[in-house]
Order: sequence, then structure tokens, then C-alpha cells
Amino acid sequence: MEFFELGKISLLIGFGLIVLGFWGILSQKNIIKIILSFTIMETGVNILIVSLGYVKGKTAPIIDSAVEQGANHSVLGQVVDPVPQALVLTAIVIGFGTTALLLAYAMKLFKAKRTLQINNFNDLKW
Amino acid sequence: MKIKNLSVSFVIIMAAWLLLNWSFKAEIIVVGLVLSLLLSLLFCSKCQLFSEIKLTPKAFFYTLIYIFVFLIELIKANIDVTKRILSPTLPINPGVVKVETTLNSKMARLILANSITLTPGTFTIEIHENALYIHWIDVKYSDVNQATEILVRKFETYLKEIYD
Amino acid sequence: MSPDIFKEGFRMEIIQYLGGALLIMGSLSLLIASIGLIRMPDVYNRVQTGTKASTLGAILSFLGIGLLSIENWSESNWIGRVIILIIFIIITNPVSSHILMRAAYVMKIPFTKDTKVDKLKEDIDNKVLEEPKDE
Amino acid sequence: MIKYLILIAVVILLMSLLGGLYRFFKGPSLVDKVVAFDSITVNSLVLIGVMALLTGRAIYFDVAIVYGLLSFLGVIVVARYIQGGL
Amino acid sequence: MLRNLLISLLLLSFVYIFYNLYVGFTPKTELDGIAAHYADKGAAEIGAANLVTAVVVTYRGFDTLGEVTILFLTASIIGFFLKLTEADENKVIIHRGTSELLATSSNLLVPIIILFGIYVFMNGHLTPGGGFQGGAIIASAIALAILANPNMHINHQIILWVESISGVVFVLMGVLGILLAGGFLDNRILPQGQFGTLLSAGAIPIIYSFIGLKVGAEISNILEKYQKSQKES
Amino acid sequence: MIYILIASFIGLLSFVIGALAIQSKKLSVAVIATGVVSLFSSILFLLMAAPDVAMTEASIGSGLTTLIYFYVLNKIKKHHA
Repeated sequence: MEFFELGKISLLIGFGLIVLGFWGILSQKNIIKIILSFTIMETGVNILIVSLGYVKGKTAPIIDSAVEQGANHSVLGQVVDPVPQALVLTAIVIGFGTTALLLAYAMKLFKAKRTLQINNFNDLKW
Repeated sequence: MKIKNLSVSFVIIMAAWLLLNWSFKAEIIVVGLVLSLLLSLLFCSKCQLFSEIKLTPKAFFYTLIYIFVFLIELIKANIDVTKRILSPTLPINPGVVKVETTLNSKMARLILANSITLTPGTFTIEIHENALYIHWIDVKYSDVNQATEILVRKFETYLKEIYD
Repeated sequence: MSPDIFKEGFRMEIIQYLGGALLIMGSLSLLIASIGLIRMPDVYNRVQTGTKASTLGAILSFLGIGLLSIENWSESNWIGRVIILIIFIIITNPVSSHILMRAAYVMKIPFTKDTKVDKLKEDIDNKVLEEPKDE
Repeated sequence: MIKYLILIAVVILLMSLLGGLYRFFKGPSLVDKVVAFDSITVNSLVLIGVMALLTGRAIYFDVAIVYGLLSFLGVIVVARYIQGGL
Repeated sequence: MLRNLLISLLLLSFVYIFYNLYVGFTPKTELDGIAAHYADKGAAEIGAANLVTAVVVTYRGFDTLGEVTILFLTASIIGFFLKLTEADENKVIIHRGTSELLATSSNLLVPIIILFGIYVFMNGHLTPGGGFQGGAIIASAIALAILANPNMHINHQIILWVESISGVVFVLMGVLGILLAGGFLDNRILPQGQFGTLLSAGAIPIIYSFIGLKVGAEISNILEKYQKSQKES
Repeated sequence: MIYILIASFIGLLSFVIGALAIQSKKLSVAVIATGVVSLFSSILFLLMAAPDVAMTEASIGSGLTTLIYFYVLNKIKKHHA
């Protein structure tokens, strides 16, 4: 029963998506494809962080009548860790910003050289 | 006309707010009234979606009948689709036919097109003035009038009573 | 030991079994939609079968979920959200499939060989209407 | 008993997800892939509903509404892209 | 050839590191440290039912300020980058209009989607969601309206005003927190109200509403910039 | 039990679709596949009891990002033609 646990499985999925995205970044030649691989890698990192905060058998950190409450609405021992979720929430929004920025740069690069193959951008190479 | 459009959209937005919150406390109702007034003034004054709707008891009665007819057609459509998919020979005979409608209200045309899409074997591809082009999975009549008779009439009679 | 219809628990149980049956029927309908997606010969027929079966499947499944959660109705808002979701699916699913079908027609994806009539093409050829293309 | 019914429903849903995936890989044209995307989304929508049922939290339905809305937007964007609009 | 070899070596080393991390990982069985404090006392201190909202808005308020700033900077840089020239700006493209069904259904749906976005950010302390999600939903409603009626023109001035006023109010609420209560973005400048109702949790509904309006305005600004860049030759 | 079934199935599917996204020749297919990976990850977040994150991923990570990608692809397509 050691392997079949939700926390471990999602950790594995996160690692797998990171490796997949890294492979895409290294092996692809098209700039848009590289940005796409970046997005996939970001998704993997988010899954990883959230799975670190998961506690087995506990429910979402939102208090309503479905959660047992102690004195003064205390839910200690009922919910998962809220801090990684807050971090990932910030990370996704900032990830959207960086993706939009990268795509704007890609559009400008395309306008300058009329191509998206990364081999053609060798102005700073020596 | 304008008043009717605004009031109907106001009621719809308010109903959506109450369904989302599902509580009738004073604060929720006050916030909902303000929001639905604002949104209906901002977004629904230009598009005349509901200006042709009739607000009589008869129209309400026909709405209920329409929903009933529509549900029966939806279930019939699924039995039909299931039979076609699961039979080993795949009995299809598709084609694009043209039908005509006499409805003018935009909302009624949307409802008509969606109903045709969800009924047995027919699907709206294109709508242009009063002609609808329909992809029919089992073409029986390729003539305009006969196809109109069999596909459109059953909905149009009820929609005529509700809109214009 | 005969089950008493007027007992609260028994009625609850009946409603729960009804909900379970609706859920199973809905998911079977979704399965039929995906089989249709696999078997049909061209795009137009795939969109047809997919839309009809998956719309009814989603509606039935959500009705089943709403009935299965009947014990919790008094505590939080199950029923309102289920109704909103069902209305949303009924409005959006046919429209999005219609737009897709139109896009397929613009791409000039060929019909399957069995197709008998194509009035839309005839009318475009006769200049009754222009080609459905956005610019 | 109810739990087994839900388990059967989940297994059927996952199988139909596979059907959509087959069309997503195989589809000769872009429109086929988008149709498969639509079908995958509807299946996952029902999956989210089942998960809300299993945990007993009505708040998960909010996520389902957002999911359905964004899938509608996605399909329309791709269709407009094909027709040369946007 | 050498390149492929290097890539596979790098990936293999990654896999090795991840394997070691995976083997050494033991899932948590209970909360500890600061998370236990949040779960135990958070509801009583802040008054918000959604603990994630409590962390995002109040306990880690500075992070949210940074996030909003980054989004604002992104919007400005994209606006600077995709700036059109005078000739492109005045170019008029007349779209032929889309399918009638799409136009009608989007007219029907857009107000309801915006209402749903407002619901998400006003109920950020009770249900999942909050300012960022609500803002994204509002922006996607505006994107749907643009997609359905390509000839529609958006009033730029309103978006700019909404964005600036919301930003100013957001920072002002934070500073009021320093003056009247414990620290920056402290929500206890208003009474906590009854737990679990719409008007509770102090200032959180107000703060999150303004964050939502600001995020919605910024993201629709970004989308509109991208849409306008299609005009460029 | 049901959770583990769903999680492992969704994880496998997201690997397969991610590989398709990176390998495919057409850019539009790759963008749609990335959107599907994002949607699946949103289901995973829901399984891990994080509805806030799931909602953010569904609305921002999947919806708006795909929209921006298609704006860029449309621009590029116009220039190539």
C-alpha cells in the first residue's frame, strides 16, 4: 500500500511533467513550441507544490457545514495545508503574465526575421 | 418595448443570482438588485433580445408545453442515435437540406436552431435570413416544403405563440 | 419486516437508487457518444452523434448527482448550482457544435460518399448566399 | 451499494474519455480534434460532479461551472481561427 | 548527434535526482508549524471561511501586492511592445460578422457570465475563488463578446479608469490597515460580522472586489492589445 | 480507491497528451493539446483538495493562455499565406 497513495502518485505526475517539459525545451527548434514546453513544465511544478501540501484523507480548507468544526471554528486535523495552495495560486497568475510576455517577444522576433526557427537567430553568437 | 426588454433581462439576471446564492437574506437580495439593475442597463439595452416576447398567461402555458415537447424529442433523438451507432451496418444516409422559417425574433430563432440541433438526426449548419441549412443524417425529403413540414412545424407553432 | 413507504429513511433510499440509475444512464450515454465519435465516417456525422448523446448524458448525470446528494440539500446549495449547470449546458453545447460544423464546412472537409444532397453548396453556386466565412 | 454504482459510473466515464482520446490522436483534420476536445471536456465535467458527490462538498460545482464556460470559449476560439476571423 | 547525447544525459541526471527525492518522500499525516496555526486559529482571527483567502489576502498580503504589481507591469510592457503605428491605428477593418446564433447566444450569456465573475469574487471568503479567478472570468466574458461581434469597439477610457481607481483603493485599504489595525492589509478595520455570511470577514469582500476589478481590467487590456495587433501589417 | 483510479488514469493520459503536444508537427494541435493537459491538471488539483487552485488553473492556465496562443498563431498564419 506504500506506492498507491494519492500524494505519491501526484508527486510522480509532477516530476514526469517537469521532465517532459524540459525535454521539449531542449529538443524543439520552433520558438512557439519552446514556450509551450515551458507552460507544460510550469503545470508540473504547480502539481508538485500542491502535492507536498496534501494530507491523506483530509478535505479542502474551506469551512462550511460539511466540515466538522471544533470550538471557535477550529478545523485542526480536518483540512489540508492552505499555504502551498496560496503559493500556487500566485504562481499560476504570474505564469500567465510571463507567457503573455514571451509570446509578445516571439511576435516581435517573427516580425523582425519572418521565421520562428531558433537556428536563424544567431546575431549574438560568436 | 424597451421597458419590456430591460425588465425581462433584469428578472433573468436576478434569478441567476438567487440560484447561485440560494438564500433569501436581506443583504443578498439588496446586492442582487443593485447588480442586476447595473448589468441589465449596461449590457441588455442595446441588444433587443426580449423585446418581442409576450407576457400573457397563454404564452406562459405554451412555454410549459414547449419544454415538454422538447424533452420528448431529446429522448427520442438519443434512442435514434443509439440505434444507429450500435447497429453493425451503420445505417446512415446523410445530406444537407434547406428549410424555411417565418420567425423574426432573434431569440426565437436561437431557440429554434438549438431545438433542431437536439432533435433526431438533424443539425443546423448555417442560418441566413429565413433559410436554415440542415445536415440530416437520414434524408427522407430533399424538397424545401416537405422538409420544412416535417422538421420545423412541430416547434414553430409553439414558438409563434410565445414570441411575436 | 416489510419496508414502510412512509418511513423517512426508506424514501431517501428509493430516491438515492433512482439517482444512481440516472447517473449510470448518463454515463452510458456519454460512452455511446464516444463510440459514435470513433465509428462515424466523416466530421459532420461525428459532430451530430457526439453533441446529442453527450448533451443528454451530461443532463442525466447531473440530475443523478443532484438526487444522490439529497441528504445534504439542507446544508449547502446543491440544487441551485445543478440547475445553473444544466441550463448552461443546454444553451452552449448546441451553439459550440454549430460553430464547429460551420468551420468544418469553411475548411471544405469532404462529406462521406453516401451523401445524397447538398443544398448549401447549390445555393452558394447559385449566388443565393455568400460563403459562410468570417473576415 | 450506492458506492459500487458510483464506481461503475466512474469506470464508464474513464472509458469514454479513452474514446475521445482516440479521436484526438487519430482525427485527420483539426475539426475532428476539436470535437474530441469538446467530448473530453464534457466527460471531465461529469467527473468533477462525481468527485463533488464523493467528498460531499457542494462548492466543487463552482469549479465545474468555470470549466464548462472556458471550454465553450476554447471551442469558439478555435472555430474562429479556422474561419480566418479573430 | 552529440547534442542528442547531451540532452539525454541531462534528462537522465534529472530523472536520477527526482528518483532520489521520490524515494525519500513521506507524505504528511498531520499539519505542523504555521499551517497548524492557520487551521486552528485562522477562522477566529480573520473571520473568513476560506482559509486560502485568509492566507492570500491578509496573512501574506504583501505577496498579493507584488502579484498585482507584476501583472500591471506585464500589461504595460505588452502595451509598449505591441504599440501600433499611426497608420495601423487608423486602419479600419470591416468584419463581415459571425454566425447569427453565436451573436445572439453571446448577447444572452455575457451578462450572466459577468454576474458569475462578480459572484466568485464577492464570495471569495466563503467559496473557492476570489479576485484573480473572478477577474479572469470577467475578462473571458469580454473576450467572448469581442469574438462574437468583431466590429464591437471597447471604451478604453472606462477600462483605464476602473484599473487605476481599483489599484488606488486597494493600496489605500492596506495603508488603513496599518493605521487602524495590526498591519498592512489587515482586514479588521471593519467589524467581522457573523461567520459564514456574505458581509463578514471584515474588509476581505471589499479588498477582493477591487482586486477582481483590477485584474479583470488588466487582463482584458492585454487581450485587447493582442486583438488589435492583428491589424498590423 | 476511486481517487487513486482517477488520479493514475488522468496522470497517464496527461503524459500521453503532453508528449503529443511536444511532438506534433502542427502548432495549432500542439496548443490544443497543452490546453487539455492543463484541464487534466485541474482535475488533479481537485483530487488533492485544492478547489481554489483548480479554478485558477481552469480559468487562467487553460482558457486565457490558449486564447493568447491563438491570437499569435493567427498573426503568423496571416504572414505565411
